[in-house]
Parts: sequence; structure tokens; C-alpha cells
Amino acid sequence: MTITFTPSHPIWCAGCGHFGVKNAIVNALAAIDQPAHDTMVLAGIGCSGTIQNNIDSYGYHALHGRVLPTALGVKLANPDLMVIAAGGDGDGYAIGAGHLVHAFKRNPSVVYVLMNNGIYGLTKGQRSPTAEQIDPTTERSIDGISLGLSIPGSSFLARAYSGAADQLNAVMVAALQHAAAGRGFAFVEVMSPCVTYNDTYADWSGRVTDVTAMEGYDPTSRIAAFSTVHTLAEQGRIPTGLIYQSDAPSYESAWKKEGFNVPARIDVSRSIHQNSYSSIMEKYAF
Amino acid sequence: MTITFTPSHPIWCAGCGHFGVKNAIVNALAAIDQPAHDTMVLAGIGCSGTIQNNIDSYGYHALHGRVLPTALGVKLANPDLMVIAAGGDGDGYAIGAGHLVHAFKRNPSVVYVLMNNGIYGLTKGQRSPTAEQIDPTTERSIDGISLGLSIPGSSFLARAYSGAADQLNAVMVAALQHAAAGRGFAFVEVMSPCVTYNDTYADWSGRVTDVTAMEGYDPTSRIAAFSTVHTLAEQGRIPTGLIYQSDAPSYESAWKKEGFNVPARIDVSRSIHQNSYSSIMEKYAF
Amino acid sequence: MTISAKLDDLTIMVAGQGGDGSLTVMNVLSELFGRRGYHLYKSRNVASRIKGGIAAAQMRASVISRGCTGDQIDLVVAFDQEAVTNVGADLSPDAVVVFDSSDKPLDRRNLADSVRVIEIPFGRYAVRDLRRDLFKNSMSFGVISQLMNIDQDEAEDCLRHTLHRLPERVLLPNIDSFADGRKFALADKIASGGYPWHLERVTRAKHLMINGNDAIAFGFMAAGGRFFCGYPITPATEILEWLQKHLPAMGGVAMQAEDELAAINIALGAAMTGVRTMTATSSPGFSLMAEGISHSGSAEIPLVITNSQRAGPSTGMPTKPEQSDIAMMIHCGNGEFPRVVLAPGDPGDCFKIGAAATNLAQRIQGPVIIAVDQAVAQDARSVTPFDLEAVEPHDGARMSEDALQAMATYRRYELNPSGVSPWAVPGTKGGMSLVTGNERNEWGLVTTVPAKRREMMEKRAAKIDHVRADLPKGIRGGDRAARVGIIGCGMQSGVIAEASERLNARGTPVQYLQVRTLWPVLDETAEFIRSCDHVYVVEHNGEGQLAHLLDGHGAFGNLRSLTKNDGVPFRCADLVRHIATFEANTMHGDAA
Amino acid sequence: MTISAKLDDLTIMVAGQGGDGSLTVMNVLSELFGRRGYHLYKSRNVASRIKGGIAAAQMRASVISRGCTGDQIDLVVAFDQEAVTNVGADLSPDAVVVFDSSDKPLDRRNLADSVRVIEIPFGRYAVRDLRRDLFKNSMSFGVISQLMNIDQDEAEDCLRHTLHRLPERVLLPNIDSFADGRKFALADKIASGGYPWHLERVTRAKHLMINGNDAIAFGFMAAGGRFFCGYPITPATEILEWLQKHLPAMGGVAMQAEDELAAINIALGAAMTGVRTMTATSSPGFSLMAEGISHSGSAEIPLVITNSQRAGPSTGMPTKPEQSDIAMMIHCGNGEFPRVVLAPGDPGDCFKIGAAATNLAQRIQGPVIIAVDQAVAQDARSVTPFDLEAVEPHDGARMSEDALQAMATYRRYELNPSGVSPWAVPGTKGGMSLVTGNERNEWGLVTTVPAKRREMMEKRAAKIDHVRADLPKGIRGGDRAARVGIIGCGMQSGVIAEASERLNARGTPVQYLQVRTLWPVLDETAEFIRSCDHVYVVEHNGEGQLAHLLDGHGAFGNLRSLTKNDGVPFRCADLVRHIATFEANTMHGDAA
Ligand SMILES: Cc1ncc(C[n+]2csc(CCOP(=O)(O)OP(=O)(O)O)c2C)c(N)n1
Ligand SMILES: Cc1ncc(C[n+]2csc(CCOP(=O)(O)OP(=O)(O)O)c2C)c(N)n1
Ligand code: SF4
Ligand code: SF4
Ligand SMILES: [Mg+2]
Ligand SMILES: [Mg+2]
Repeated sequence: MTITFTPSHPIWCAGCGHFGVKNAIVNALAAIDQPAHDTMVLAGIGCSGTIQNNIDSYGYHALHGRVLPTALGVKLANPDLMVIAAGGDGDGYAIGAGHLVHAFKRNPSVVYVLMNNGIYGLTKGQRSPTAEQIDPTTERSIDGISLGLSIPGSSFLARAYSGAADQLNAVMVAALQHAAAGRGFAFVEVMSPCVTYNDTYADWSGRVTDVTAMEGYDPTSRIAAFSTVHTLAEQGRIPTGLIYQSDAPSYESAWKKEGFNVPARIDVSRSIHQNSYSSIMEKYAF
Repeated sequence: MTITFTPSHPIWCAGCGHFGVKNAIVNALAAIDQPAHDTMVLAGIGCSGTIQNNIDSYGYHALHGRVLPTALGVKLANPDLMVIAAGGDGDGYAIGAGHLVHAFKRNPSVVYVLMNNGIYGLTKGQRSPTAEQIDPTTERSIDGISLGLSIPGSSFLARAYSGAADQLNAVMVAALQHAAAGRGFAFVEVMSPCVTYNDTYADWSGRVTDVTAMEGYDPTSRIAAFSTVHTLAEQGRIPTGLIYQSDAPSYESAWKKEGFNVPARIDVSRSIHQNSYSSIMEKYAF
Repeated sequence: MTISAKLDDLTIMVAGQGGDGSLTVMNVLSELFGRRGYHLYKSRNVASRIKGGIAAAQMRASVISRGCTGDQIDLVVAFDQEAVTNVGADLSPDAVVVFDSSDKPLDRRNLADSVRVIEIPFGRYAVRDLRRDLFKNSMSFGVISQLMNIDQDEAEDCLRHTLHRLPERVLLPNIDSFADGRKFALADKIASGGYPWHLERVTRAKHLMINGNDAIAFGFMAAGGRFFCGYPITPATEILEWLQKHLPAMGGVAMQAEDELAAINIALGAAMTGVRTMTATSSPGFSLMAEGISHSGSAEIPLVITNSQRAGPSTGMPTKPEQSDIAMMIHCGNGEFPRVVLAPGDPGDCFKIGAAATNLAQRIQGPVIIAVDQAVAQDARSVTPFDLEAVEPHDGARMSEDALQAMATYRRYELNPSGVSPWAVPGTKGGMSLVTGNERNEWGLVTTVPAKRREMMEKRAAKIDHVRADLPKGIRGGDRAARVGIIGCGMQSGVIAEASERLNARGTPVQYLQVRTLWPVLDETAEFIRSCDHVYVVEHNGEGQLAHLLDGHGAFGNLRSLTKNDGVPFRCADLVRHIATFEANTMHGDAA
Repeated sequence: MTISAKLDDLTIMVAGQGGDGSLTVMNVLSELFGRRGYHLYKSRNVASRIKGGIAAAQMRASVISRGCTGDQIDLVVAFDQEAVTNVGADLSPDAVVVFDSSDKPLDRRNLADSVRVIEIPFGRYAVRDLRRDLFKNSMSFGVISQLMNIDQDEAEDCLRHTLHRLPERVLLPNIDSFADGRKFALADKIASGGYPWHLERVTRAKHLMINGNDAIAFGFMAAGGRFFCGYPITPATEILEWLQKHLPAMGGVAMQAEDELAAINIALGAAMTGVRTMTATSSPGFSLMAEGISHSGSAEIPLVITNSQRAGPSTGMPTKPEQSDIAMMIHCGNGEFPRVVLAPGDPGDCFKIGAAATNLAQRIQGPVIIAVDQAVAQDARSVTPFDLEAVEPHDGARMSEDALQAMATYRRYELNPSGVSPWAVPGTKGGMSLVTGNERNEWGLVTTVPAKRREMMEKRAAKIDHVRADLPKGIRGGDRAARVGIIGCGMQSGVIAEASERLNARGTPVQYLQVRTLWPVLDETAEFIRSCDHVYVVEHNGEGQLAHLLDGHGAFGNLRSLTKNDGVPFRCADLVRHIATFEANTMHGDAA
């Protein structure tokens, strides 16, 4: 066997929430029997953005904020891969916010794990768009699930908490299954405390609320989900669990139609295509 | 009197929806007696992005997609100005989507008029994020009002139709008043057909639905607004009118607190500040 | 224009208000001249707005193939006064102006007396007789066809061919309108001047009529390009549109992103899977892609980036040509990384370089930039058919699963003398690896150890030497013994070739080099410069960016910068006059 | 290190795992050396991660003010083996290593025999006696203070001062731990070597201890800067943080944007209102700002952009210095527009240039870039107090309402010889105007008319001449008659000054020029180069970007590029050896 990259050890501070996220991804990949070589983990820039080094798969370290476009490119060029994008709240909600909106809109079958710690870890603690208080401004924090609900086309919206491994594992498995089944964009926000700059374990532990456990909760209703999310938020609670799932068509399904052939594997030798090329050239004849 | 810039004539195709938008802005400025020299109209790039040339005010032509950041910069540096940002659906929902999310979040008292024609006019008809069908993909169009509702902190969300001048005028006046009162970000999406590449007058005329006319409609409830918007959309209707308004604090109000002094007008002569500078320097003494 | 001498080389302009359809007149004329065997060079001059503003189409029809428009305009079809006023100074002395006098008679104040004007109220007639202003276009073609002594059948056939997409109910009134035009020409007093022109009928082998953007897209696809992601921007949009039309049928993907940052990063993602990938944009969009280009170089991801340059700075003049991003393309993106910048000179060259860039990107596993300007990108001209057989996709150091299995150890960033590491794409069993834009060790794990860092910088830099011999060579011409040289690229290619021809003909010996690889600067360029006493570097920008580039990389000191940055290409005649004058003075010792 | 000779110039390193707090040891040492009147130069060497990875702080304490770290390290306080292994080769022969042997004894394999090692299990003792590993830091300081023959009171006072923010219950065990350290030093066998060092007590006028980022921010504010918008990125974040701390109290705004595109565009918006505005970033972020920089130049909006360069390409090595964005800063952004690029060489210079840039931006109504590298940006050193009185905000061509009323006609882009148009900001009665990044006429309305275009390009270009005389001059030193020159900027400034001193002392006459205006290239730079037979251009990048820049703009041909791109600054000794050897060979005719 060829010796190749083996996952390295995380470099996070002891107690960092990101450990739990890594474990959940590793567990979920195992749970669905996903082969390492058909898996690609792409990460943004941040403390969160080193997670790909610790998972047995193809790994990629994107530009800050651009992990979703790169993941989309990978998925479209090779829809057979399990594509997992990961990154922080700065990466995803600040510099990457526009791409997130368009990922919800397009709905490619990519898993996106956003590790929310309310701050920029790697650059030493500046406030992120999910910081609950930003001085000296009056800004309120962004809610990624609410944002996802607002975009027609979104198909899987879940939240988990790094301090609650069982639910996190379950949500992660569901997300991978959603993507594996070609059902579209699986968004998982993990509340993942930064013990060094924003230790929220105590606070969050008391606030997370599993919607799945709420009586009569219907994750297939966009309107009900929005209402629940905002009602809980007003009560100071953090809704978790599989909050919304739909059957919106996936982005790559549209491409798969017309003679689509896994671009990454097309044989592009001239001999095969020369006739097509010639007939196109003929249209310019003069 | 010094001779200065006088508004030029629009260069839009005859029948372009953008004419109506321009008229509404001009009318609304007059309606609230807004002095020209205390008004700044900033526009994006696109057919929509020439509107500033046709309005008696200070005018600015931003980079494509960046009209909201520039407008925010103007507003913070000189909160006494009436700041109106304008642009197309490509400018605002495609390249500018991230800034739009953060404008809703920050809630500066800026009016933003987004002229939605479902296409990129100036570059000759490519589909925009609000195009109703995008081949060969399965994407569903973005709904800016829904997006606004999803961001805690948003404070004014309205939609009008260029083909219905009265409602458009009324909405525009309300938006300017919201901003003039320092109540925050006033978002007005105007359905503004492009007669050359996407003539939707007939289609849209039959679909616009004024929520204000709906019995018991409550524009102060975020959840109700979301429900109405999505319910109408499922019925193929286009909700218009003042859809949501709140009392979320404006972004600049936070800055105005601590000895804030209209940065654009601060006297920065050395003599005034030298003592402050010296005492800061003293902290580095060694 | 002396009639007999000029009919082998004629420049025509059709001008009106943007969006009034007058440009279709030019399409019929192309059809006509094409059938007669002429070579064509077509350009447009439009404002960056949809309707309104002067829109003009220009066409040079010549018996010899030419790479630029003519010095002067011989025939103008103008639908309003502004068009004639603008073009006045550029008319040849015996030009003919066909003018739509519907609004008012022509004010011919700025026209030379020798210019002949034919006034017909096309628009008025079209509305009167056919109830639609648009038919004025076919009517004007009727007049011109008469003017050129084309018989009715041939002319009508050209018109029908051009309008063949129109439904019968629209086509027919156009034909009527055309026939009316011919009648006016016959009946009207314009007949008094006779019909001055007799077109040649030449035999010319089959050519293609194509613009540079389409040809780049085609070359990319022919070299196996199967993934494209872009964002609309003038004057690069045609590449997106061409590939959206053609790639899906070839099993590929061509998509419109939400912005340029998404476009280049989606492209990077796709490229990582092994599919040959391109993105394209124009100047402001290229500015936005700088971070991604640096990433392509650092993370070693093969990517072609086309920049169809427009006039800057910033939003600038979107529809005007310029070569003012040369320095940016070579130096943008933070830090140092290997890159190749190629500059094709015409659509035929665009095809070749589109293909070459696609292969080179695979071979250096990094960014290859194709630099064109609005003129090369959007002007259409007749070129010899593409040599499809000359293009074969090159895999670079890509490895099959079998090759991978045969290795003892696989490291994505393995050090080796070529600088190009063997590469197993995601999905390859046993090839798991890390790709990153950070400095790293061979496994792709972040490091800042100085020794490792130096090795990795050297590894990446080595790639350029690895492909240097295969970088597109320039095209040399003129008098190879001449001591005076001319250098240019892109939109200057046709102009410097023709200027060289004329200068040599009039006794000023010159040779020229059309540079096709801008970066790295090739030895041949240095040698060319050294072989001359001095060299004129012709470019469309203000700072002389190409001249500085060449100077800074060889300290020649014998370069003379000829620049222009007003959005209007150099005319051959201006170049000839400038160089001839300068040389005459030099010979007399007046200038240095 | 020969003890007597070296105590006027000592380099110390404290190293451990990132996040273990060991760097506070350095802070106490600074306090100590500061009180003794030494000058300090402090740098850090950390991985781009929060915890883990070697983190080292280095400090040079010298009686003469120095602008770089010492050639070799004289004292190392190391909390793990890796730290010692890494630093081994950089130790002076008679260095002292104080090692925390809690885990295991030191493996001194790569240390010269002459290096003296003092091993104490600080961590173990700290946990044993005080129940907390962190107290090891104070303990190690206790040892060193003994080693340097500092009496207990003075040392304890330094410690208390450094830790004065700590609550009493944490401070006290630290003091205990420190006292323990002194006891160990006395009791332990290390005493057998004696306490080798006796620090000087020097009188030095009051200085500031500050880094370049803070000083730039301060200079900006002192010149009237009241609006800042940035986005966190290493190593530029301190500018954002400094201004967030200080601007609000001055009535200004300092905000964190959602990304770099927002940051520069928010800044452009603010700048349009007349408030003096800056943004700051580091290399990848600067790549993203290119489009905005071109817009600042085109639309004529005054803006200062600071680039605290880090090692590239792409994400590169975020915590390492490099000067590899020089060409990018000069050429990035599409199209051609006037810009100024300034490069301060130390924190004192950063203050001056921060202020100068702020005024220059107003005067050219366009982009002024401040180029620093991670070393200048983050290394702190002692500098003479800033001359606050020398800074006065300059209004450029800004007009009051009264001045506006006196004009017959106001056009935002009025043509005039200086290229700088009078400017009424929004809110000024009667000054309504258009600002755009398109080419335009004087009113700000879009045009592509070639003659207008040329006028506007010339107008903008003229601005540079308008301020040329006031651009920051370089600093010259060394033997002004020498025929050998050295040029450098930024982090090279201290190194070339010291190398010149040593070279001259050992009989190789050299002079040097620290360039402070990179763009435009100043005449003084060309003159300096011409006045030398040859010039060494020293820079921290691989391609020799500064050398190419100077070469391309004057065709000198006598430049010798000395480059390095491994993230570790040139050591003065290396530079001296290199130049001395090269010169010796040149004199003997061996090299050209
Ligand atoms: C273009 C660019 N801008 C800024 C940075 C600096 N940067 C690195 S990580 C980071 C934010 C990290 O925060 P987050 O995404 O929340 O991840 P965390 O560290 O909290 O896991 C920033 C701003 C960068 N690398 N690139
Ligand atoms: C950075 C950049 N990318 C692309 C463009 C090209 N461009 C000009 S306008 C436009 C879109 C216009 O569409 P929209 O915003 O919907 O305005 P409309 O013309 O429809 O009013 C684009 C992509 C540009 N000017 N700058
Ligand atoms: S700084 Fe925070 S986010 Fe980063 S590794 Fe440490 S705990 Fe985790
Ligand atoms: S192209 Fe469309 S959007 Fe543009 S001016 Fe014409 S009608 Fe309006
Ligand atoms: Mg974070
Ligand atoms: Mg639009």
C-alpha cells in the first residue's frame, strides 16, 4: 500500500468546542460507511479551518470566506464525492455571507458545518456576526438557520451543540445522508465554544433547546420553523436539532440531465471529440 | 449663484421600469422637503446604476455590488445627510448579497432602493438571482423581503411596483421618513421591468398584491410577515406595500453616543487635540 | 480613395443611435463582401448603455488579410447627424456618406468638399410606406448595393440570408424596403453621380469569421476544458455565453457565479478534481480575482484566467480597448508564485493560446493568464480555419490510480527538480492528501520552518523553467536585417505588421516582434531587442507598461515607448508617420 | 559573547509552547532593561495558531539604539526541548541557556561546548509548591535576575510593575515563585559558575516603546484621521484595535467591517464626506482591496491604505515578515491611476509616514499606500518621542461653502494644471456634484470622447508632480564618498544601517539609502544609484522586486539583488559577510 497522508492531531486549545465537531464528522463518516478517498473535506480559515488536517479524507484549506464556492466547484465537477465544507462563524457569516445565501439558493448536495463560537478565534478574539453584543454598536447577531429559512430552495437546516455529543452525532449523520442522497445543501451550525476568547459552555448549556423534542414540531414547514426559531430566540433559547428539511431539487441534479458525465472523469482525448469540434467550427465558416 | 451639476436625462430604454423609480425618489424627496445639498444618492453599476445622474443631489457611482458599504460609510461619517442607495438585483442580490445581509443586521439609517427586473440589464440580459427560471439549474429566485425578515435587526421592509406609481410613491415617502427619523435601514424593492430583456409588465401587473390592503395585516410582526410573504409567494403572488417595520435601534445611534461629533465636520487642527495626543503618547513612555 | 486603387481595401462605417438596429446593415454588408472573397475585420464602437448613445459598426474589407481597421473611412451609412459629425475627421477625401435625412438635411460643415453625400430620408420613407422605422435599415442597404453596382439578385440573396431568422411577415417588408432603396437610388438625383464602385470577386480559401473571446473559449474546450465559471462583464461575457452554449453538450459545466470571487473559487474547487478549468473576466473583475490567482499559485491548482481588458482605471470605459492591466496581471496577488501570462494577437491566435494555456496550466499546476484587450476580444475577423489536429490535451503530472499504487509514498507536494509534483485527484483510492494556500511540508501540513519554506519556494519557482521551452514564441516579421525594431502584442499585432510593411516599402527598414508570452519575458524578446539599435514598443496604455517590463528585465535602454490611452486603437498611418519621422530625425542626429 | 564587551548589546530569547504564558518573562526583562537605560528591540516568533507550536519572544537590549535583533542569542530561557533545538545554531559561543527540565534533562547535542546550560525543573517546582504550572515564569525570572546580579528589590519591583494588573491573590504566589527562583539560583549548583553578568546603568533620554502598527495608527490620527474601517488579519489587526480604542474619544469612528471589500468601500464612502480615512490590512486582504484602490484613484477619493505585509503567496505564513507585495502595491488595481506608496523603516518613521500619508491622500485626492512588513508592523522598539508639533492636517483642495459661493461654476472634476480639483463635500450648499469611477467629463457625467478621456487621464496623472517635492525623502548614511551603495526599506532599515557601520569600520567603504517613497521612484534614488559603482538592493522576497522596480525605472544595470524569503530577517552579520566577500572578490576582479 502506498503510504499517504494520515490525519494529524488537532492544534486547538484544550477544551475547544471544535474537537467535538471533528469527532462528530469522523463518526458520521464511519456511520454511513463513507470511503475516505471519495470524501473531500474543505475548510475555511480560522481555528475551525484546520479540521481537514484531522480527518482521513482528501483535504483542502480554502481562502478565508470562500469554502462554499470551492466546495460547490468540487461537487459539480465530481458529484460522486461526498463534499464536506467546514468553517467558522467569521468565515461563513462575515466574509462568506454572500456565498452562503447563494449556497442555500442553489442547493448543491454539499454538507456545510459552521462552527459558531461568536468570535474570530484565530485572529484572537474579535467579535463575529454572531457575537451577542458588539460595542459600540447596536447590532443584533445573525441567525444562520433563520437566514436559511428565508431563502427559497434551502433543504436542510440543523443546529447542534458541541457540548451535547449525541445530538450532534445524530444531526451530522442526517446531514451526510441528506447530501449522500443528492437531496441538496445540508447546513449544520454547531455551537462550538472558544474557551480562550469566549467561553460560553455554561451559558449555552442552559439555553440549547431541541426542537425535535417539542410536541408537534413539523420540520417540513418553513413557516412553522421560522416561527419556532424566532419565538425561541425571543425567549433567549437556542433552538437545536433538525429544524427544517425539504425536497427542493439539488443544484447538481439539473446538470446531471443533459449528457452529463462527471466532468472530472471525462475522457477529453481529441480523437473522441474531434467531430463535435469540427461541426462547431463549421458554423463560423466564411 | 454658483452654477453646478444639474440632473441629466435618463438614458434608459423607453418604457424601462427604472423611470418610475426615479420619479418616485424625486417626488419623495420633495414630499419630505429634503434639501438637495443634504442628500446623497449612491448607485451601483447597471442600468439602475445611472439613476444618481438624474436626481438633484450629491451623486455617487459605486463599484458593482458595493453601494451599501459606501452608503454606510457616508452615513456614519455624516449622519446629517439623507443617504439613498440604489441599484439593481444583480448588484444587490448577486455580488452584493453579503453586504445586504450586513446592512439588515447593522440597520444604519440609509434608504436602499433595489430595482428588481430579474436580469442583468446593462450586460444584456443574463439572469439575476431573482430570475424566475435559471437554466440548466433548478435554482429558485431569492426574495429580498424574506431575507430581510430573517435578519434580526432589520427595521423597514417594503416592496412596490414600478407600474403602480401611487403605491410606489407612498412607500418611498415612508422609507425616506424612516431613515430621516433615524429609525434605521429602509429597504424598498421595486419590481421594475426591463422592457428590452425581460418584459414582465403584463405578468407582474396581475400578480402584485398589496399586503396593506389585507385584512388584519400586522406589519410589526416579523413572524406574521414571514408567513404572509411565503404564503402569497406559494400562490404565485408578489406581496407589495410596507411589509415589516420595527423599532430596532439604528447603527449610527450607537456611535452618536460617546462624544460623537459628525466626523465629516470635526475640526482636526492640531491645537485642539494636542493634549489628547500627548497623553496617549505618554502611555508609551519608556 | 482613388476608386480603382481602393476597391481591394475598403473601410465602411454604419452608425446610428444604440438599439435602433442600424447595425444589421453591417451584417448584410459582411455577407456581401464575404461572398465576394474579401477578408474582413469588424469592430464596434458602442457606449456602455443599452439604448441611445452613438453605436457604430466598422468593417474593413480587403483582398489581403488585415489585422486592424483601415486608416480612413471610405463609406459611411449614418442615421443621424452626430454620427457624421463624429466621423468627419476620419473620412478619406473621396469618401461617400449615405445619410438618413428624415429629421433634417445633413450639416456637412466638417466634411471635406471632396466627400460625396447621398441624402435620403430612409426613416421617413420606411414609416410612410411600411409603417415601421426599423425597415430603414434594409432600405439603406438597397441604396448601397446600387451604389456598388451589385445586381438585385445577389444583393437580395445576401439580405435574405442575413435576415433568415426573421418570420416571413417581417422578412417580406424588409425585402420590399430594400427594393425601394434600390429604386430611390436609381430614381433620385444621387444617380447623377453614377455608381462609383465595382467590387472585386476574389477567390479565397475557406476562412472563419470569429472574434477573440469565442476563439479563446473554443481553444480551451478543444484542449479538454470542461469546466467554466464566470460572471458577466463587458467585454468578456461572450466567453461565458459561448461555453454555456457548448460545454453542456460535451459533458461539461459552464456556470454563472454570484460574483467574481465565487467565480474563481468555484473554478479552483472544480480544478482540484482534475477537470480542466477556466474563468474569464474583464479588468475590474480581474482585480477582484487577485487573491484567488495567488491561491492557485500557492496551493498549486491548475487554472486558466482570461482577462479581456477594457479601459480603466476602475469602471473606466467598459466598451473601449486598453492594455493597461499588463503590470497588474504580472504582479497582482500577494506574494510570489509562478505564473504565465500569454497574449494572443488575433482570433486565430486566441484559439491556439486558449488551448496552450489549458495545457500549460495542467503542466505547471498553477495559474495561466490569457491577456486580451477589448479589440482582440470583440473584433471579429476572417482567419484561417483552426488546426484542430494540433491540439491534444496534456495531463501534466496527473496520476492514475495504478500509477499511485506503484508509489511507495505519495505526497501532494513532493519535492522534485521539475517543481511539479505527481498528482492524484480526489476520488483516487489511496491518494488522500492535503491542499493548502499556507506554506507547508510535502504532506500539505502547515510549516514555517525556514529550510522547508525555502525548498517550497524553490520548488514552485522551478516550474517555470520546466515549461519555458514550450511557452508560445512571438511572431517576427519585416526586414530581419533592420536595426530598428517594433514590439507590440494583442491589438497592436495587426497594426505593427502592416506598419512594418509600409515602412519597409517606403525605405525605412524595420522588423517587428509580436510578443505572445508576456511573462516570463522570453529570451527571444531580449535577443530581438539586443539585435536592434532601438525598438519602438507600441501599446495601448499611458505608462508604457510593456516597455517598462522589458526594460526592467534586461536593462536595455534602447526602448522607445509609443503609447495611447484614449480608447481608440492606433491607426497604421499614425504609426508609420511617427516612426518614419522619428527615424528621419535620428538619421539627421536631431533626436536620441 | 565576551562578557565585558557584550553587556552593552545583548540578545535574549524566551521560548515555550504558544499560550503557556512564558512570554511574560520577556515583559519583565524589558521592564528591567528599560529601567537600566538600555534601548530595546523586541520581536516575536509565533505560529499562526492560538495554542501550541513554538512561541518565542526575542529582545535585543543595547546601549546604542538599534533597528534589528542581534546576530546571535546570548541568553535563552526555554520551557521545552524544541525551543533549544531550534535556536541552537543561533547561539553565541558563550551563551547561557536557562532550561526548564521538568519533563526531562536537556539534550544538548546541537549546542557548542562553550554554551553554558542551567537546568531547573521550573514547571515541576511551580506545581509542587504553588499548585500552578504558570508560576514557572516568575520563577525563571528569579533565576535570571540572580544570574545578572540584579538585587532582589529592583528585580521584584520590575516583576510587580509588569504584573500590576493581576489581582493580589495571583500576584502574591508569583512573587513567591520569583523568590523561590532566586533561592534555587543561589542554592543550586548553577551557582558554581558564578553570576556572569553585570548590567550597565545608562542614562537615556525619554523614549517610547511602541510597534509600527500602533505608530501608524497614531500618525494617522495626529494628522486628523477620524474614520477607520478594517477587517481583522494578522499582522495588521493592531491598527484596527488601536483605533477602536482611541478614535471614538476623538469623535471619530473605527469599525470592523464584514470583509475587506466592505472595509475599503465603507472607507471610500466615509472619505467622500471629507473625513480623513484609512483602512488597513495584510497581504491577502490587500489583494481583495485592489478594485477599491483603483476606484480611489479613478473617482478621486482620498484614502490611506496600510498593508502590513506577511509572507505569501496566498495565506502563506501569516506571522512571518516579507516584502513580497512591493510590485503588487505599485501595480495592482486595473488600469492606470496616480498613487503613492510609502515605506517607513521603524515605529518612529511609521508615525511620521502615517501622518504624511494622511495629508498626501487629501492633497492628491486619491490612494496613498503605507507599506510595512510584519517586522516593522509588530516588532516593538524604543524610539525618540514623536514630534507632535510637526504634524498639521492639510486640507488639500477642500472648499468651504463660502469659497464655493465665490465660484462662478463648480465642477467636481474641474481641469487645472495641478490635476487636483477644488472639492465641496456632500452637505455643502450649492456643491451638488457627481463622483464616479467611469471616465467622465468635468461634471462627472460618463463620457468616452477620446479628447475628454485624454484630458482626464492627464489631469489625474499630473497630481503626482503636484506633490512630488513633498514626498518623504530617504535616509542616507554611511560613507558619503563610497562607491558601493546599499539600498533597502522597511525591515531592512536597521540592518543596512548597522551593516554599513560595520563595513566602514572594517575597511569596506559603503553608503546606504533607506528608501521611504517606493512609488513614484524619486530622483534622489536614481541619483544615489548613479553615484555608486554598484548598489546592493536588500529585500525580503525572492524575486528582487525593489531591484526590478529601480532597474525598470532608470535602466541602471549596476544593481545587485540580495534576497531572502524564508520568513527570517537578514542578520546584520550575514549582510556584512556577504558584501565584504563580494567586494573583496570584485576588487580582485573575480566577480562582475
Ligand atoms: C482575506 C482574509 N482576511 C482576513 C484573514 C484573517 N483571518 C484569519 S482567520 C479569521 C477569522 C476566523 O474566525 P472564524 O471564522 O470564526 O473561525 P474561528 O477561528 O473562530 O474558528 C480571519 C479574519 C484572512 N486569512 N484572509
Ligand atoms: C466587478 C464587476 N463585475 C461585473 C461588472 C459588469 N456589470 C455591469 S452591470 C452588471 C449587472 C447589472 O445588473 P443589475 O444590477 O440587475 O442592474 P440592471 O442593469 O438590471 O438595472 C454587471 C455584472 C462590473 N461592472 N464590475
Ligand atoms: S482560540 Fe478558541 S477557537 Fe481557537 S483553538 Fe483555542 S478555544 Fe478553539
Ligand atoms: S436594458 Fe432593460 S433595464 Fe436597461 S435601460 Fe433598457 S429596459 Fe431598462
Ligand atoms: Mg469563530
Ligand atoms: Mg437587474
